[in-house]
Amino acid sequence: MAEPLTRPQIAWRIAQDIPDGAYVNLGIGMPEMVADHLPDGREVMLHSENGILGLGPSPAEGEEDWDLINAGKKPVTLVPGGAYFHHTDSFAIVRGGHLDLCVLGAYQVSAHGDLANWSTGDESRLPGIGGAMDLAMGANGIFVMMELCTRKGAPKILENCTYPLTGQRCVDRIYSDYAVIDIADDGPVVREMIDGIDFAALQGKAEARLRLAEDWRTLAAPDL
Amino acid sequence: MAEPLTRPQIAWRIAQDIPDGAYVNLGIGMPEMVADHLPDGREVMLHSENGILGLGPSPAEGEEDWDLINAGKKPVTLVPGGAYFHHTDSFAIVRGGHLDLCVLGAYQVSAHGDLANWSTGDESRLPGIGGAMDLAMGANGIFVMMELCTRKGAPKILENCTYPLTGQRCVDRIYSDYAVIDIADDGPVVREMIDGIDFAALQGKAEARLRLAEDWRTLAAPDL
Amino acid sequence: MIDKIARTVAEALEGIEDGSTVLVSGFGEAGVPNVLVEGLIEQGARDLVLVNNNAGVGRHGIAALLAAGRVRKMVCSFPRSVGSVVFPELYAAGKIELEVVPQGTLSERIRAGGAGLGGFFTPTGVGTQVADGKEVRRIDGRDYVLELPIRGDVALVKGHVADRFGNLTYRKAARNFGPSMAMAGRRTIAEVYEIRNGDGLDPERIVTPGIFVDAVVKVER
Amino acid sequence: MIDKIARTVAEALEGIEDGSTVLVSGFGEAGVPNVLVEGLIEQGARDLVLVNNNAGVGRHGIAALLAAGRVRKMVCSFPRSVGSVVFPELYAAGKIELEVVPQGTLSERIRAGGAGLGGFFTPTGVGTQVADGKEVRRIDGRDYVLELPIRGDVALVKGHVADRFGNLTYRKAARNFGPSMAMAGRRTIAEVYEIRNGDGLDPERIVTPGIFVDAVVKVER
Repeated sequence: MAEPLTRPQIAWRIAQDIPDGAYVNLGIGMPEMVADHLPDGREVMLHSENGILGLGPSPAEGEEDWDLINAGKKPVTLVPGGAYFHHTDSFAIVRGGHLDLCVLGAYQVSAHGDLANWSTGDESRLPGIGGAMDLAMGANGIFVMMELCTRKGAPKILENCTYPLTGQRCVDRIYSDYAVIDIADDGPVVREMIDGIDFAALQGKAEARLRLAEDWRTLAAPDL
Repeated sequence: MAEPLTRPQIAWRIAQDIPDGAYVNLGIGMPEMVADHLPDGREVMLHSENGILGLGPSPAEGEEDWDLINAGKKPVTLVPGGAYFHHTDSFAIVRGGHLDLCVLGAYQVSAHGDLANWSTGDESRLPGIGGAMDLAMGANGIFVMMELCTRKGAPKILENCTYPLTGQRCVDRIYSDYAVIDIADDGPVVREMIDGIDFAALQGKAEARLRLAEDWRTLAAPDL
Repeated sequence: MIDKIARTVAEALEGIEDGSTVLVSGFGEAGVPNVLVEGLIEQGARDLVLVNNNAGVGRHGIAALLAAGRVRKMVCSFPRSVGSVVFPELYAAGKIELEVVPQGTLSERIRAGGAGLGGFFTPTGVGTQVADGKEVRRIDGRDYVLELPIRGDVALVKGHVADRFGNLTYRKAARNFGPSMAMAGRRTIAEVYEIRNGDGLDPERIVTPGIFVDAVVKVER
Repeated sequence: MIDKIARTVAEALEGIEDGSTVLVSGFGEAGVPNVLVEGLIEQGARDLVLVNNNAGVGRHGIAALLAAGRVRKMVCSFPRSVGSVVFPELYAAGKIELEVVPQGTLSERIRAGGAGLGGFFTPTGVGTQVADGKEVRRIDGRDYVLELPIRGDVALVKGHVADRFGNLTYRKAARNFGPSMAMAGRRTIAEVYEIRNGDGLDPERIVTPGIFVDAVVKVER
């Protein structure tokens, strides 16, 4: 039986689906890894909420410019064609539907595409929303990058989210360790699954009822 | 009996009341004349709705730059310290209360400071609002520059405007050919009137009831 | 590779449909993309809703498009500028609709369209005809009118320098409506005087980031 | 003559009153006017409402102001960034109020304050806790939440280069909240690394026009 995809492999898989010329926001954390796997020859403009289009790779050690950080507050570089703008304009880009794609992490996704990724509802924890709600409602396509289940084995694709929502009916597609799943009008549709898992076993990893696309394909990624 | 002030003289009188360092918008037409009479040594930054702060004098003939025009579409220059910005930001300046003063023409002003300056209500005439409504509601101080009566002798300071309004309760002060009149909470108060007119005669030029300030002064301007 | 440079005006304007709402930058004559607007006559789209601060000057540019009978409705703040002749004739003859909007509200509605907002409350127009039929609400002691966003199917803007990424700078007060209209166009096309090759424009000087721009065409001065 | 250059931080901060709402630019550490914020400790104003994207890092700048007990309430989008230690302690101890706002909404509310708007409808937060108790309205087929403006009694921003007119440029992504907060402050004070003498900054490069700025102070890098 094939192993589930690692996080770098999920990032690689997502990167294959980002078209040349796309304007993309990669959420803080796991989704940032997607940038490392964009296929050669594709020019993708990465957006950062704090006011940058054209994020480049991390600077070499000692070359950091702390006025040039990404939304995760890490030093970055700017690619040719990049631009700076102020924060309110940056969110005009987000909310105004100008981003082709946004890749976000998730605690939970519902069968109809609701996203929960900012709070577990734990009142003892300091709340923090950041830009996730704007991105969830604003970008044209929302890709979620996550494992199908929590570390404790609880499914994250649910009939309805139990955690506080980030956005309603916003998720278009989930890229996970076992499968690529579209959120269609009638619920989650499995487009790809890894070799060696059968659909029943996959369904066991989700609470929401999944449907297997007739033309489903094998989910695979190179060793990374 | 002293003559009523000419338009250049009204402009001169207004200019005396514009403090050093003020940010001012001069409405299209008559109010533009105020710029020619600012006392030496006062640095006043003139705003133009189309996206300029720091309007300078008209360029010499042959030096016109048609990308540098004012709200009246006439070629202008830029003074040191001036800036360009886009039109929406320009009206953020207007509406956001950032202008110290705006000088506007008027068809009518009411006793409580309503302003009518964009339409005579003549339905056969092509309507056009321009920036007047934004300026009337946005600038911190609204000075009106006008003659007290129309060319046909009809008073322009009325109990209530009969023409469509530009803004409600927005006028602070009227500079006119016969008098300088504040719009106080309880109605128009004459602060200055020209020599040789008595208050009764002045009242005859307004429909709204005027009040003469105890400390009223003579309105005078140099020959211009 | 990103390359938004169109070789011809016709290529840049391809696909504009009848009935489109077209945002056209400019204030008076400054910043009007005359080449694109006249290209639109050639392109042939009709029944247009045109959004511009004014309504054309003389018989060229916007006035030519109006004269060609392609515009069903004009949305503007001031249609009777000096030298405006075509629009007043059409309007008097009942051949064109007019929506007249306070200038700052026009601009803010366009920005709202580009920024994904559903509407905003503005003090401009309270107590005037402009507020007729609109919601007026007292917020924090002041009255405001609810105004709704304007989006364009197409925005035609005039920049100064561009690069292949669609980044734009503007020149002096010709900037005016360009940046907000570029945001609000579902398809935004810019005419510019210069296209910078190589690494793109100085990222600190860019006024309109390329994400808002779909095509750029170089025109002669 | 216009001269907005303050000789000292103390002079720039004069007159800030207890209970003020203070907007502080910056995203993480980039663009935070640390010298002004620490000057505010010296200045002594208390019972402040502080608006910043985050809630301080380490024990300097915003964190130092918080630790000094001067802030009654924090308005921010994300108070638990890496290195944020002081705010979480105060919050856990019930010593400070928190209003957490989606990042784009925070920024747009500040712009609305500066632009004289009474509020706006945004899609962000529809169907979430953020919309609790707020008006939700369907406009043109989409749901939006009504959000209200934020104005500052004071805005403290970090620019790069300034002139005596108060015109500002920024450096790279340190621009972030500076331009909108500068608009929204009843009194706006900027710290910059350089003051250009003579005729002022290039009018095409100015990001914040001086009309929004009341005082400028030069700080060391």
